[in-house]
Amino acid sequence: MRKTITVILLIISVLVPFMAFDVLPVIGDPQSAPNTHVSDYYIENAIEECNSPNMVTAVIVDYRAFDTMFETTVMFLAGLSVVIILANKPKRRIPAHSSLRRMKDAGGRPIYKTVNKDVMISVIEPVILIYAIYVLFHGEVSLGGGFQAGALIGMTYLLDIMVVKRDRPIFDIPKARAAAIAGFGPLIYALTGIVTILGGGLYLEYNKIPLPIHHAELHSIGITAVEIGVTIGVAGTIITILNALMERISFDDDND
Amino acid sequence: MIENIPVLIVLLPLCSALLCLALTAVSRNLGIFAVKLSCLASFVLSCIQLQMVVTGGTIHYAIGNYAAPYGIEFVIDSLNAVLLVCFSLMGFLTILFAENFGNEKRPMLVGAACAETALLITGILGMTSTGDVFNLYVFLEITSLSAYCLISLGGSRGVVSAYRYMLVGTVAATLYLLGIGVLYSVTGTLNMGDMREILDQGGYDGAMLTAMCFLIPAFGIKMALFPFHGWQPSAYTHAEPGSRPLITGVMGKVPALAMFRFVYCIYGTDFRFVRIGLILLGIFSVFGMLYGSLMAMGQTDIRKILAYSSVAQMGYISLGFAIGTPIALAGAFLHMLGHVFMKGGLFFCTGAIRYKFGTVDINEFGRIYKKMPLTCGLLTAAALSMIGIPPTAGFFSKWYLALGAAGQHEWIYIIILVISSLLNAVYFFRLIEKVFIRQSSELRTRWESEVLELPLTIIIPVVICFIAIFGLGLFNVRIVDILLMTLEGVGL
Amino acid sequence: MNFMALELRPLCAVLISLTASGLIYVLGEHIRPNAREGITLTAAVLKIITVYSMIPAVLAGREIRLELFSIVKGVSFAFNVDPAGMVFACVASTLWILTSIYSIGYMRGHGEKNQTGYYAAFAMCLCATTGLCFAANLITFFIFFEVLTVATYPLVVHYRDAEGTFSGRKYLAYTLISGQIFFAAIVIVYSVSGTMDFVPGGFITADMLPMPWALVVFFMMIGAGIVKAGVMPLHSWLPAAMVAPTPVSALLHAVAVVKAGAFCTLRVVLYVFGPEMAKACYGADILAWMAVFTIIVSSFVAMRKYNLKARLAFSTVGQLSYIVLGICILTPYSTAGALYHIVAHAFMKITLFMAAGAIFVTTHKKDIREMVGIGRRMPVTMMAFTAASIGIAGFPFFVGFVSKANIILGAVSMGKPVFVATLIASALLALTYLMPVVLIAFKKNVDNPEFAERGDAAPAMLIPLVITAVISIILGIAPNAGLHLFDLAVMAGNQIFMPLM
Amino acid sequence: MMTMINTFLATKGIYFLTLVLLALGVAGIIVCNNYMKKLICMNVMQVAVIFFFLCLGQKSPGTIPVAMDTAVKASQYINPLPHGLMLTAIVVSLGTTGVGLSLLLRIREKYGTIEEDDLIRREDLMTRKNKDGGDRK
Repeated sequence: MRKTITVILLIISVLVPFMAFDVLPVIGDPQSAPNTHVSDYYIENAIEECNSPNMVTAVIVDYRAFDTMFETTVMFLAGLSVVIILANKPKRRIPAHSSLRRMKDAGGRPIYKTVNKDVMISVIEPVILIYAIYVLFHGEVSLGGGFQAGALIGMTYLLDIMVVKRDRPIFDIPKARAAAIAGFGPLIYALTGIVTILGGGLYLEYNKIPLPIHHAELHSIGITAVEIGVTIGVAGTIITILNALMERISFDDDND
Repeated sequence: MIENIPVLIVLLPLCSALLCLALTAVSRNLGIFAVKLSCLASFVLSCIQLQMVVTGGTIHYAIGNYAAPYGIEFVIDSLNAVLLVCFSLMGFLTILFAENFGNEKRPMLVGAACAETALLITGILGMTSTGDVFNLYVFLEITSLSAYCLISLGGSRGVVSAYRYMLVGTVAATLYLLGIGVLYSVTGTLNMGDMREILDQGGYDGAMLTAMCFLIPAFGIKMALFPFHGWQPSAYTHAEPGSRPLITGVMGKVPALAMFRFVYCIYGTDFRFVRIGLILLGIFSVFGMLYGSLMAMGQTDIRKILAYSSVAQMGYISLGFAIGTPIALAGAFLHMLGHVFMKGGLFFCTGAIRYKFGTVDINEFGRIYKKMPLTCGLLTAAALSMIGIPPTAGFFSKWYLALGAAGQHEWIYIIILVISSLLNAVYFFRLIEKVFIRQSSELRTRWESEVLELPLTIIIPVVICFIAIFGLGLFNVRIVDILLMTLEGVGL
Repeated sequence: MNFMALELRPLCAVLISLTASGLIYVLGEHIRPNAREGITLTAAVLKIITVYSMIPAVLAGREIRLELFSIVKGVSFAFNVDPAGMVFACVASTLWILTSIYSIGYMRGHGEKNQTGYYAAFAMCLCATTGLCFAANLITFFIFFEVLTVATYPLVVHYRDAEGTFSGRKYLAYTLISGQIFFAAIVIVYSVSGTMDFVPGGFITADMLPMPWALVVFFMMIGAGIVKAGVMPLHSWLPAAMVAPTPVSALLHAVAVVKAGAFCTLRVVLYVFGPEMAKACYGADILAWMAVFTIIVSSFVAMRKYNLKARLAFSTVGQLSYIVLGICILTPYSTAGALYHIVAHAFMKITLFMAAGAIFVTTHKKDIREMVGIGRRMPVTMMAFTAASIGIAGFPFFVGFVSKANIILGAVSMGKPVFVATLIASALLALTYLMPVVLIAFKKNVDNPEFAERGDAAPAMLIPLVITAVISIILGIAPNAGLHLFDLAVMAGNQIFMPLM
Repeated sequence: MMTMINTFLATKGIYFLTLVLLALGVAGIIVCNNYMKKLICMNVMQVAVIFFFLCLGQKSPGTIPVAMDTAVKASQYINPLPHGLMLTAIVVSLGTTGVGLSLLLRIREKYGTIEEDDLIRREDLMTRKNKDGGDRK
């Protein structure tokens, strides 16, 4: 039954798109519809309108900033969901398979003794953090942006909990708290939009931010504000998910 | 300020959801209170917006003040203005209702669940208002992710059904993305109105057909249309009781609206293969209506009965799309509005009965009407509306559907409508029989009060749903007139 | 201002019962039974006043029309008080008050449970009945028709036992299926004609619906009516519904439900299709022959039933077919006769049922064979029963005569000897199944100790049934007494056939 | 023939690859018995769509869309829009995967397995047990 469905589906999913090959544009064709209609506008006006040489950044946080706001919300939502889903533990558990029974519920976070704690905390982590901040503020002009910065900060936390024992954390954030903090990221983003509304513009219309400077600068300020929001959201979410998972997972090599 | 209403409707639940956890950490009820307040405000704003749309015509709201194809645009025509009012009202009622089902001992968890519900509302409202196909995808994902989480809250069965729903739902979202990718590759735009203009120039039939092959299963899965409904019964059954009215009542409707947008607003009725698509949709709906009702007859768990009946009711909605005349489309949307309150209302009743007696097995429902007359009143009204007894909302939507089918000489659809209502009657009268006629069973009351049968936060949704079912029925012409303002232009 | 108040009367008549029903459902369990029944009686009196106050206007030839709001696109929720509707409304509202008084006696005498639900559903039924009397178009009519279907259901299953549940299901199966088919037919009629307003003489023409389809749609529409009216072979829910308490049977048989079916037939045949179209598509003929079949067969079935209520039920099946037959003969006389038979049968049959109920409450007897000599214990009840039985048979100076004579007159004028013969034969058959009851009751030389001493039914039951018996005699002697119901029926008949003459 | 295939591969071959990837993902979701594998297949599918979109953004003489100087010509840079969109899609798929993993964790804790047929058997077992418990009461 299953096999038959699969074969049919496979045939359909390979054959049906074949008729689409006629209509899809040739790869790299500069005259194809996606490469001309809207994209030309973005490429030619990004610097002038958004004061951002990085056109992808301009698209993400200015032209289509609304998408990105909800994208950050999706991050927050995922973190929150993980917390909620893992909040309940089954009371009565059906005995596992013999193959699974060997894994014990050790509890507590694994500690990797192979990593040098001193080097990690004093050298590597500050570098990563500074790099994250650089990526955050430089996203507007070159490659980078809030997501990457948030991910870097999250990685710092990951390194941190890998080297430090459980009872002596350097920065330990409970998962619910972390989720609450992650919520502030998209909130900053949303509030930026509210500020532009209060300034008399439409939602996320950065040049209506009520500050007495040139409109190109206002775009930079707006972009930076939302990037900070994204960073907080992503970092918070990563920390949340890590915390939530770490409480539950017992790694196989725990006892080695 | 007034011109920002379209975006504020979506933003208010979002902001409250983002703040909810932090506020709950400050004080245990503050977060829920903020969410309630924002949902109420969003409902009020959508009422004002409806008034604006009716008097002033379609609202185009360009976010960031970037004109249509370059930025993201909210398009509020009379159709989604009405739906927004309905959805935001249901969202508010569900938030009120959900507060009774949290775990008292874990306030943070209650706050988190509340935030999830608020995000679900955000996603639903956003999907309804947006005029950008990719923005629709983002909102679709917000809706789905929060729904996965809320379904998984309903115990271990809920976790399994949430996982299954997640797999299928992600396939649907991916197919949707692929469909809009194909459309984007030939038009180069993501804006719905702009896409329509470019596609109208002709010569894109192949791409449109390919995209349709991806989009119909995508929306079909999301709205639980008949052959794609596999995930739905267990997910609806095991969802978290507090937010279940929203999940069952509203969540399936929004993809249906999106499907309408694609078929009628983007493709348009000039599309060469539109007939094939509509006939296919008609076949799905007809079999869905029969299958859903037949499956519902065999169940004893009230949640399962209602879940399968949803499969049938989604068939009514897509039947309206398949007929395609403005009057039938109006019928489909009227049914959508009515079904929000019917199915939501029935799940409010289920939740209320569960709250009071802790049972969901209809064989134990012996004469509970003596103890909860209001709830049983709503149960009866909603059941009658499902069958299509006048003067409830269900009758009038069926009327418009049948009238549209008669106008297109699709007699088979009328026959199916009649058969389906009779099948509905079989299991809904069985339910009514259990509630009113069966010997009283010995149920332990979990909640006692001298004055009220239930807490006020349960009674308010129950009463409002009751009023809405009859109000939508008796005053349907006003709503249909508003709907037709948009539908006249797009129907067959 | 005064004008407005006049125009709103049909709506008031509907709303009074609706309000009463709502009040009883919500308050019923919290107030004393006396207060609860007070609501019913007050509403009944108010309703009678409202309905009667419209008679002079209708008699004067004015039609009271009230358009409220659009109920579906293009059609308004409208009331139109015409003579035909007026006749039925008068009967229903008059009998409501009598049945209410009787119910109080019966329900208390019998110690019934679930009385709140009973009174609420009863008021709801009356609301629906009045609504469908005054409905000005098909959709308004259908709304009240379906409300009546649903509101009757709790009454049929009143006892909440297995038998009641079964007959409830049977009732729903018959009425809902026919109702849904009616719905589909209304949709078709509206989509071909673009109107739904009842017009005396009909609004469907041959070019809207070509011949085979006209017959199909005719029977789709008429189906709902003849199921409720119990025309064979669609009658079997009616005897099954006998399990309900007697006042409910009285409501079903005399006041509302089966009459609503007959009235639906009237509206469909004469106000939607019209005499010409009904004749042209052979619908009227087929229906008339079904009615003839029902009249004869039901009489024979009734003879074999020894449960008094069952016998009366089959009598109803037969009598309702008189009305259907009268409508399908398609003459002004027979139409007037059919309408007047609604009145006649209502008063006679309610007397019979009330008597049967009174016997049951007082002596707990259901079977006719156990009632030997009961006339001695309950003389007044049985006298009323006798009077009504003779009336059913159609003796002169009883109300049944007036209606049957008119139907026969119509049949004669159309030259249908079979119908005339059927009507006369059925009168004799009615005697053969109702007279034995009377004869057994008053049998001399029997010394049944149970019935030795006199002990008639409680006044609350006795008074209504005496009143209905007296009314049925008065109306037989002077058909126009009081409310001018016969004039109204004749007016309705003339209205319909006027354009043809 | 060969030239046809060559042209096809040169102009549209990459679409074919992405669609094969997509089909593999769908097939995997249906065929695999293990829920973890299903989740992986789901990711494969999402990646396929991301490839598809990025293909649309390709432009022959273009370079990465970061402006080198102030005078910009549209033909110089590749289309930035699909990249922006796919960033969103990636984040969404990440979120979905996270939720999926945590759901899997719960499933394994409760049922002790993530094999589908095993799970269905266990669910049936639970239902029967609940029913028996109900009867005994």
